[in-house]
Amino acid sequence: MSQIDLALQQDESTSEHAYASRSQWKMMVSRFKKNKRAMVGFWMVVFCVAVALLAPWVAPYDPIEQNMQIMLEGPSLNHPFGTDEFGRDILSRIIHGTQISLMTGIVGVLIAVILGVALGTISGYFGGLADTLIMRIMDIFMAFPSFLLALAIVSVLGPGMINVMIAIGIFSVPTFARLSRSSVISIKDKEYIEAVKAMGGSHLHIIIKHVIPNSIAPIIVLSSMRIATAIITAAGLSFLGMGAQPPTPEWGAMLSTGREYLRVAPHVSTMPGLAIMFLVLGFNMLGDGLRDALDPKMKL
Amino acid sequence: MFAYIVKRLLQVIPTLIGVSILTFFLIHAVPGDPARMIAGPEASAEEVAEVREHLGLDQPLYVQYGKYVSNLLKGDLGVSLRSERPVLDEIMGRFPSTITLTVMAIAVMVVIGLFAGIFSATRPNSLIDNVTMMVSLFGISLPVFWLGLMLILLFSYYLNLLPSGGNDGFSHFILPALALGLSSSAILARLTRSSMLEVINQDFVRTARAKGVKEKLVVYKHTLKNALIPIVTIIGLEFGTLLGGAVLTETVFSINGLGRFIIQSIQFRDYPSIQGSILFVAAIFVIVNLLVDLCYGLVDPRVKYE
Amino acid sequence: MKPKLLEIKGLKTYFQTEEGVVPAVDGVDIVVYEGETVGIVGESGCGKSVTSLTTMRLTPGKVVAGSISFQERDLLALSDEEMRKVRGNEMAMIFQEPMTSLNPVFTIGQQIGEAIEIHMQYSKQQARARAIDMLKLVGIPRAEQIVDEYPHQLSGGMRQRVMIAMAMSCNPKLLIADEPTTALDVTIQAQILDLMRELKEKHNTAIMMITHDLGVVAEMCDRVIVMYAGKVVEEADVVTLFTNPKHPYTQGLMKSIPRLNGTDERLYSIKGSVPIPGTLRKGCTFAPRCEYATDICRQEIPELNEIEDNHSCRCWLYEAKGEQA
Amino acid sequence: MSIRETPLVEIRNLKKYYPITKGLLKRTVNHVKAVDGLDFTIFKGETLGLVGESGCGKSTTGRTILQLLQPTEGEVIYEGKNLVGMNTRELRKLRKNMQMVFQDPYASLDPRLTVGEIIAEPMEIHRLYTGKEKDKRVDELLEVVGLSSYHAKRHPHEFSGGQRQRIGIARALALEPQLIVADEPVSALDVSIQSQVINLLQDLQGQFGLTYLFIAHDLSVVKHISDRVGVMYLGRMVELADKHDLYDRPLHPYTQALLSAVPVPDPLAKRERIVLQGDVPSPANPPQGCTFHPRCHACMEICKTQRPKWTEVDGRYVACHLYE
Amino acid sequence: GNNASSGEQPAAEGPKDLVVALGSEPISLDPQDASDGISLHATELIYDKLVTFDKDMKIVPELAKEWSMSEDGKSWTFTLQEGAKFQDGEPVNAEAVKASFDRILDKNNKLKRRSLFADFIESVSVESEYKVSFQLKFQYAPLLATLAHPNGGIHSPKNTAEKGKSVGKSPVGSGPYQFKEWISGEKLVLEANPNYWGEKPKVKSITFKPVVENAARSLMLETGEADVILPIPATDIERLKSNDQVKVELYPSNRNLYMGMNTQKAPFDNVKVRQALNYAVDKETIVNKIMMGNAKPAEAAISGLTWGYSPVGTYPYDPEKAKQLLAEAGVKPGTTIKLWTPEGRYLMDRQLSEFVQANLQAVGFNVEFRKWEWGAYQEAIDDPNSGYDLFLLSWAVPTNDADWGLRPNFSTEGSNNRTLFSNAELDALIDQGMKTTNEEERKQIYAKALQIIKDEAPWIFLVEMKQPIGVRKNVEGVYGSNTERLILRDADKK
Ligand SMILES: Nc1ncnc2c1ncn2[C@@H]1O[C@H](COP(=O)(O)OP(=O)(O)OP(=O)(O)O)[C@@H](O)[C@H]1O
Ligand SMILES: Nc1ncnc2c1ncn2[C@@H]1O[C@H](COP(=O)(O)OP(=O)(O)OP(=O)(O)O)[C@@H](O)[C@H]1O
Ligand SMILES: [Mg+2]
Ligand SMILES: [Mg+2]
Repeated sequence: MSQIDLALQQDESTSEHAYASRSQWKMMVSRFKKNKRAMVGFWMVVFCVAVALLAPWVAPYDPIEQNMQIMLEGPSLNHPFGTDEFGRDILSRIIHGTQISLMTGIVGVLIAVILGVALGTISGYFGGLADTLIMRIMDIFMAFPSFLLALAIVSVLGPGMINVMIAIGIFSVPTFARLSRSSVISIKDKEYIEAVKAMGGSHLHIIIKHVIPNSIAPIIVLSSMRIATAIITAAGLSFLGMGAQPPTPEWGAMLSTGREYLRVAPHVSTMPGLAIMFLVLGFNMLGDGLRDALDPKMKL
Repeated sequence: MFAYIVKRLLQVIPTLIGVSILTFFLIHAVPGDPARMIAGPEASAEEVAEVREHLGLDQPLYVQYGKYVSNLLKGDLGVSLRSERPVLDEIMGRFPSTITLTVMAIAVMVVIGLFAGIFSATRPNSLIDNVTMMVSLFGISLPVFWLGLMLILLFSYYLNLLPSGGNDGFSHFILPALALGLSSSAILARLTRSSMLEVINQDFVRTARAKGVKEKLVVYKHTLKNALIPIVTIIGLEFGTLLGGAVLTETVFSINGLGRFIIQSIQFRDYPSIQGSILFVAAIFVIVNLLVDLCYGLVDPRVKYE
Repeated sequence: MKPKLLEIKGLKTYFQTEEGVVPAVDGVDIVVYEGETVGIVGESGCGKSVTSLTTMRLTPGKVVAGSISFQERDLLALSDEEMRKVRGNEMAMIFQEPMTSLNPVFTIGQQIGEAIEIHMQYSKQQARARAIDMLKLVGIPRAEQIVDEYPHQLSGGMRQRVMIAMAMSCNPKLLIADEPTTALDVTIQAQILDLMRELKEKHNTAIMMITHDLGVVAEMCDRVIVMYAGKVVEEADVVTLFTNPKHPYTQGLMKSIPRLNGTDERLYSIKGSVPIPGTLRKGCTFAPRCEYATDICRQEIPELNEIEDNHSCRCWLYEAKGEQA
Repeated sequence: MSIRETPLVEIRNLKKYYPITKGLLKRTVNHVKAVDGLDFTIFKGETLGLVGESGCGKSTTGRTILQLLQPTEGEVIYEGKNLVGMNTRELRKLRKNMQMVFQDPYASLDPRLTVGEIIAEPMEIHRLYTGKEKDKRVDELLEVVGLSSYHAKRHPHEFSGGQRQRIGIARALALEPQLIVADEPVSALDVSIQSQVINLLQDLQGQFGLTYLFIAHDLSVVKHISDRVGVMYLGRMVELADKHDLYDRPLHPYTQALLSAVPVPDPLAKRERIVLQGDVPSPANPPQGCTFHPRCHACMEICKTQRPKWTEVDGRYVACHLYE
Repeated sequence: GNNASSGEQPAAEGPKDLVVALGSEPISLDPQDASDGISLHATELIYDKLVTFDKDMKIVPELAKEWSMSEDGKSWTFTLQEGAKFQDGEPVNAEAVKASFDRILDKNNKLKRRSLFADFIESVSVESEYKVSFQLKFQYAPLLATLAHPNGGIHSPKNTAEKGKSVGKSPVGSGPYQFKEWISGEKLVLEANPNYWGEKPKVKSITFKPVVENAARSLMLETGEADVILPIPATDIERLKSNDQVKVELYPSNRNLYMGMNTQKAPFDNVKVRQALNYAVDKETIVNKIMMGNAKPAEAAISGLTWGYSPVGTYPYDPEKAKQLLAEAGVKPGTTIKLWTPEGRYLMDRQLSEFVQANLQAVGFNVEFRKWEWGAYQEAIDDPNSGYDLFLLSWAVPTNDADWGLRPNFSTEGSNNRTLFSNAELDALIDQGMKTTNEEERKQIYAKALQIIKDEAPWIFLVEMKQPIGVRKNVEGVYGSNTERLILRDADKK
C-alpha cells in the first residue's frame, strides 16, 4: 500500500463534485421526464392501459348488446361517441377495443422480440455460417412488403385476432433480429466483452450478463414504436375483414363497418379512427422519448 | 460501377429464390385441398383424385416446387381458379393502377417529406420545427385506411371536389395517393430531419463553412448530398410500405389494383393468384430496393469500392 | 516587433446544455503576430478548440464577452456575409480529424477548388488547375489523378495534406491548426510538421497551432499559450516556457511527461483530474490540484499578469512581480 | 539482471491472418497479415514494451498471445504448455494467470454494472470468493489501485478516464495474474493523468511481481516503463532489445527513423531528423522482401526480394539485411 | 331517343356508355352455369330466350314467334323468328336451340342450372329449320315461365363447341348487347349488337362495375359516375330521394332472404332447434331498423309475388320460447355455432347477419361470425361441410312460379338444397305440384308444402325484399322486375 502513490487518493474532492452520484438509470429517467413529448406519450399509453384494464367497469354500456331503437345516433350526453348501426354505444366499444388493440400490439411485438432478439443475438454474436443463414432468411422476409406479409400469413392461418398477433409477430421478427444483431455486433467487440473473455467467461455468461443487457435499449425503443405499427397493422387486417370478426369491438373492424354510414353517421368510423390514432400516437411519442432518453443517436 | 451492378443483380437471385420458396410453402401450408376446390363441391372422390393428379398435387412437394419454378421462369404463374385466366394476365391487368397509385404516393411522400424535413432541420428546435415534427408524429400515427375515409368524407362528400373511388383517370388517384403518401411523408420528414442534423454536425460541414461556403450551399450541397443515403434507403423501404398500404387504399377507394386482387384472391382461396401476386409484389419490391442500392453508387462514391 | 495580426481579448464562449451553462472558454487573451507560430496547449476539454472555432465564428456556443480583431477588423461585428469572405480566404483552418473533415461525396479537386472559386473568382478549370498545384505543393504524388479521387481512397496522412492544401489555397494570413497531427502516426506527423514549417516560411503565414503535445509545441512554435479549464494560465516564448515555467500546472505538466532522453525515475504526477467545465467552484480552477494552493487560491480567481517581459501567468504565487514559487 | 532468466511466455512463429472475404459466398480472396511470424520471449517479472505505428499488429499480437484471437499459426508457450489449440476448459483455468488492460477506459467497462460488480466478475467466473469475502476482496482491490470502497457502488460513467483505467486495472488484478497485457493503457488519457497510471502500473509490478506486455505507440512512454522494447512494422518484429540499447543505439533503419520522428519537448534540442517517405503499406499486400524497404533510406537490392532473418546481434535481436 | 330534344344525336351512334354499379360482379356469363342474380343481369342482355316476361310479368315471345302444345301437354313446339343471328354471325335456328338445350341437359357438362330443365324435359328435337319441339317427361305447368328464366338463354352452338366450359368468360348469344371485355374486379363491358334482330339497342355500351362499398355506390350515382346503381343502401334511400338528379325506385321483388342451416348436422337435425332459431330472430326490427322499411317479414318460404304463394305466417319473435325449445332439445347455453354471411350482395346483408347473431347470442348460443365477399362466399357455401352452421342467402324465383321457388331448395335432390333438408312428404308434394296443371289444385299443393316447410324450419325465415334501384334522371327504360332482374334492354341515356 505504501508504494502506491498517495496523491492518487486525494482526488476524491474533485471526483465527488464532478461526477454526481446518479445512476445511469436515474439519469435516463430524468432525461425522459424532461422530454415533454415523451411524457405526454407516456401518460397517453398509461391512460389506455388503465382503460383497457378497467374496461368492464368504466365502459358505460355493454359493448355488444344491440339496441336497435337508438341506432346510428350522433354523440349525445348518454352516448358521448354516439351509437353504431346496432345501437351499441361506441364509447363502450372503443373502451373494450382498447384491450384488444393493446393485447394485439403487445403480444405481437413480444413474439417478435423473443424470436428476433434470440436470432439476432446468435447471428451477431457468433457470426459465421449461422449469421449468414439467419440473415439471409431475414432478408427473404424483408423482401415482402410487411403488410402483405402479415396479410399472407393471416390468409394462411385464417382470420382471427390470435392469428393476427402471430402474423404481426412473424413480420416484425426480421426488424428486431436486424436491430439486435447490429447492436450485438457493436457490443461484442467492445473491450469490456473482451475483458470477460480474457477472464474466462463462457459465451453464455457473456451473452446473458453483458451482451443482451447492453443491447436491449434500442430493442425497448423499437418495441414501443413497433407496438404502434402493430396496432395499425392489426386494425388494417381487421379493416379488410381478416382480423377480428363481429361483434368483437375491434377498432379496425368498427371503422370498416362504419364506413357504410360515413355519409349519414360519420362518427361511427371517425371515433374508432381517432382511438387508433390516440393509442398509436401515444406509443410513438413514448418511443421517441425513450430513444432520446436512452440513446439520442439511435437511428430509429 | 458496372461490376457493382452485376454483383448486386446476382445477389438478388438467392433472395428471389427464397421468396419463391417461402410463398410456395406458405400457400401449401394452407389448410384445405385445392384439388377439392377446383373439382367443385359435387365432385366425387375419384374426380378429386383425378384433378389432383392432373395438377400434380399428388407429387412430393419438392417436385411440385421444381415444376413451379420452371414454370415461373417461363413467366407462367399458373391459372387463376376464379377467373380461369393466367395469373400473370390478371396481375398485369391490375398492376398499372397499383403502380400509378404507388408512384403518385411516392411523389407525395418525397415532395412533402423531403421539404418538411429539410425545413425542420435547418431550424432545429425552433417553434416551426417542433410543430412540423409534431404534425409528422400525427402523420405516422394515422391509419391509412382511416385517413382515406376522412379524405373521402371531406373532399368527396362535403366538398364534392374529387371522386371517391374507381380508377378511370388521374383525378381518381389524387385522394388515394394522398392517403397513402401522407403517413410515409411523415416518416420521411423525420428521417430527413434527423439525418440532415446528423450530417450538419459533422466535421466536413464545419470544413465547408471554414472555407467560406455560402450557408445555402452548405445545406443543399454539402449536407443534403450526404444525408441522402439514409433518405434514399427509406424511400426504397417505404416503397414496400406503400405497396402494402395499397391493399388498404385500393379497398377504401374501390381501385381495382393488385392489392384488391390479393384480397379477393385470399377471400376466394384462389391459391395460384395469391401466390403469384405476392411473389410478383415481392419481386417488384426487391427490384426497387436493388435500384435504390444502385442509387447509392450515384450518391456515395464509397459504395462502389466496397 | 511584427504587427499584430489577430488579437483576442477577454473572450468568453459559453454553451447552454441540459446540465446548465458550460463556460468552455472563460476569459482568453491571445495575440498572434504576423508570420509567427503560436502554440496553444492544454488538456482535453480546456477550451482550445472552442477558442479557435470562435475565432472563425464557427462555434455553436455563445460569445458572451470579449473581442476578436483580425487585421484591425472586429470579427464579432462583421455581418455573416462579410465573415464568410474572411473565412477560407484570409483566415483558414485545418482540423484534427483528417478522416472526417473531408466531405466523402465530393472529389478532392472539387473540395479544394470550392474555396478557390469562392474567394479568388476562378473558373472551374482554373480552380482545378490551382488545386492540382496546391496538391503538388503539399507533396502529394500523382496530383493529377488524386484530384479526381474521393477522400476514402486516400490515407490519413494524405488527407491531412489535402486539408492543408485546401487551407493554403487562398494564401491565408492566418492558419489555425487544431491538433493537425494528433490522429497521425509519428512518422507521418513528422512529415506534416515539416510541411507546415516549409509552407509557413514560404508564404509568411501566421499559424495558431493547437495541440496537447508539448513535443510538437517545442518543435514548431515561437510562442506558447497554456490553457487550463477555459482560461489562459501562462503565456511565454517557447524557450522561456520550457526552461522556466511559472504556473504550477505548467510545471507539473513538464515534469509529468516521460521523455525519450529522460531517466527512469518516477514520473511526477499532478493529482486529481481535469475538472468538467461548469462544475467549477469559485477560486482558481487549478487550486484543487495545486500543491501550493492557499486559501486565497480557493476563494478568488487570479489575474493573468505579466510577471516578466513577454511572460504572463495566472497565479496568486506571482501576484507580486518577480517573486517565485 | 536476474529477471531475464526465467521465461514466462515464449512466442514462436506466431501468425494471425484475417481473411478478406468477398461476395455472397464469403470467398476468402486475400489475407490481412496482421501478425506475420513473431518470435520472442517474455521473461518473468519484466516489462516488455511493444511499439509501432498504427495498424502494425500490436493489439493483434497481444490478443493472440492471450488466445482471445485464434492464431493462424505458431505457438504460445506459457510455463511449458502450448496455449494454442488447448481445449477450452483447460484454457479457461489458465486465463486466471493472464489478464488484460485496455486502451479505451470508456469501452472497457460494462456501463450497466457497478464498479463492484465489474471487479467481482472474474472472481465469480472462477468461483474464487463468495459473499462477504468477495466484497472484502473488491474493497481491497479498489484500495490497491487508489480508489475507495465506497466507489464500489457507483457506475463507470461516474468516473473520469484515469479512474476508470484504475478500475480496469483492479479487475485485471482480481485473479492475481502473472502476466498483464496492457494495450495502450494510457493513450486515451490526458497528459497529466497519464503519469498517474504509469506510476500505478509500475508500483503494482513491484508489489505483485507482475510481468507486463506493454503496448503503446508513444515511444517515450514505452521507454519509461519497459525493460526491453520490441519494435513492430507491418506485422513483423523488426527489432527487440534492452531499452537503453534500443533507444541509444537503434540498429534497424525503421527504429532509427521512428525515434528521430518523435518531437522532443525541448525547444533547444536540435536534432538530425530522418523523415520517412510515404505511408505504411497495407498489411493485405505488404511489399516483397523486407516490408520496410520502400521507405528505407538504407535500402539494398537484397531487401527488395528477401525477407531478412530475425537474428541475434550482441544480445539483441534485429531483422535487417544490414546485420546479417 | 324517345323524347327528341333539339340537337341530340341518334342514341346508338352517340358515345354513350351506361354505367351500372352493382354490389358485386358476375360470376359467369354462361346463363346455363350461373346461379347468381348479378350474372343474370348481364346475361339477360347478351342472350335471348325463346320467350320472356314483359314488364307486367306476362309471358311474351322473344326468339319464338309462337308456340303450341300437344293434346297431352307433353310436347311443345316453338316457331322461331327468322333472320335472328348470334353475335358471332351464326344463324339462330332450331338446330341452335336444340344444341343449347342439349348442352344443359347433358349431365356430363355439370352445368349449375341443369336441374331447372332436366327434371321435366325429356328431349328436344328439330322439326324444321325454324321449328323446334320439346318432349316433356310429364305435363309441366310452369314450362313457359321456366323458359323465360334468364337461364334459358340460347347459346351460339359454335361458341359452346369451341369454348366448352369457359363460355362464361366469352359468351355469345343473340341478344341486343354483346360481350366486349371483362376486367375482373373492375368492369364488364357489353357493347350494342349492331346486327340485333329486334329493336336496336339505344346506348352504345353498358358497363357493369362492382362497387362493394355501399357509400361509394351511392356517391357514384350522385356524381353521375354511375347511371344506375343497385342496390341503394338503405341508409341512403331517403337522402337520394331528395336529390333531383336521381330517381329512386323500390321495385317489388320475389326474393326472400333466409338463413339456412345444415339440417343433417347436430343440433340442427332437431326440428325444435330449428324452430327455436326462428323464434329467436326479431324480424320486425330487421324490417324497420335494418332494412329501414324496405322489406317485409317473410310469411312463407316464397314471396307473395310468386305464383303459388300462400301466407303460412311467420314465427313470432319469442326468445323465451326459443330458449325453452333449445332446452328441450338439450342444447346447452354457450354452444358455439358458426354463422357466415356475404357482405355487399344483398341490401344490408352483413348488418342483418350481425343482428341475427346478436339475437342468437341472446338465446344462449355463442355465434362465431365470418363475413365474405360474395364471390368467395358462394364457393364457400357450396360445400355443406366447409364449416358453417348458418349461412345467409336468399332466393328469388326467376320463373315466378312456386315450383322453382321450392324444388331447388327443399326437395331432397334439389340443386340448391344447401340445408340438406329431406322430407318425403314434401318431396312428393313438390313433385305433384310440378306435374299438376290445374291451377287451383296446384295452389293447394303448394299451400301444404309451404306449411310443412314452415313447420320443419330448415331456414330461419327472414324477409321479403324490395329492390331499390337508383337511376340518374337522364336515364330511361330501366326497371326491376318482380323476378329481381335489372332490366336494361330498353335503357336509354339522354
Ligand atoms: N457544442 C458544444 N456544446 C456543449 N459543450 C461543448 C460544445 N463544444 C465544446 N463543449 C465543451 O466545451 C469544453 C471545451 O471544449 P474544446 O473542444 O474546446 O476542448 P479542447 O481543449 O479542444 O479539447 P480536446 O483536446 O479534447 O480537443 C468541453 O468541456 C466541451 O465539453
Ligand atoms: N478483425 C479484423 N479483421 C480484419 N482485419 C483486422 C481485424 N483486426 C485488425 N485487423 C487489421 O490488422 C492489422 C493490425 O491491427 P492491430 O489492431 O493489431 O494494429 P495495432 O498495431 O494495434 O494498431 P493501433 O495502433 O491502431 O491500435 C490492421 O491492418 C488492422 O486493419
Ligand atoms: Mg479540440
Ligand atoms: Mg491497437
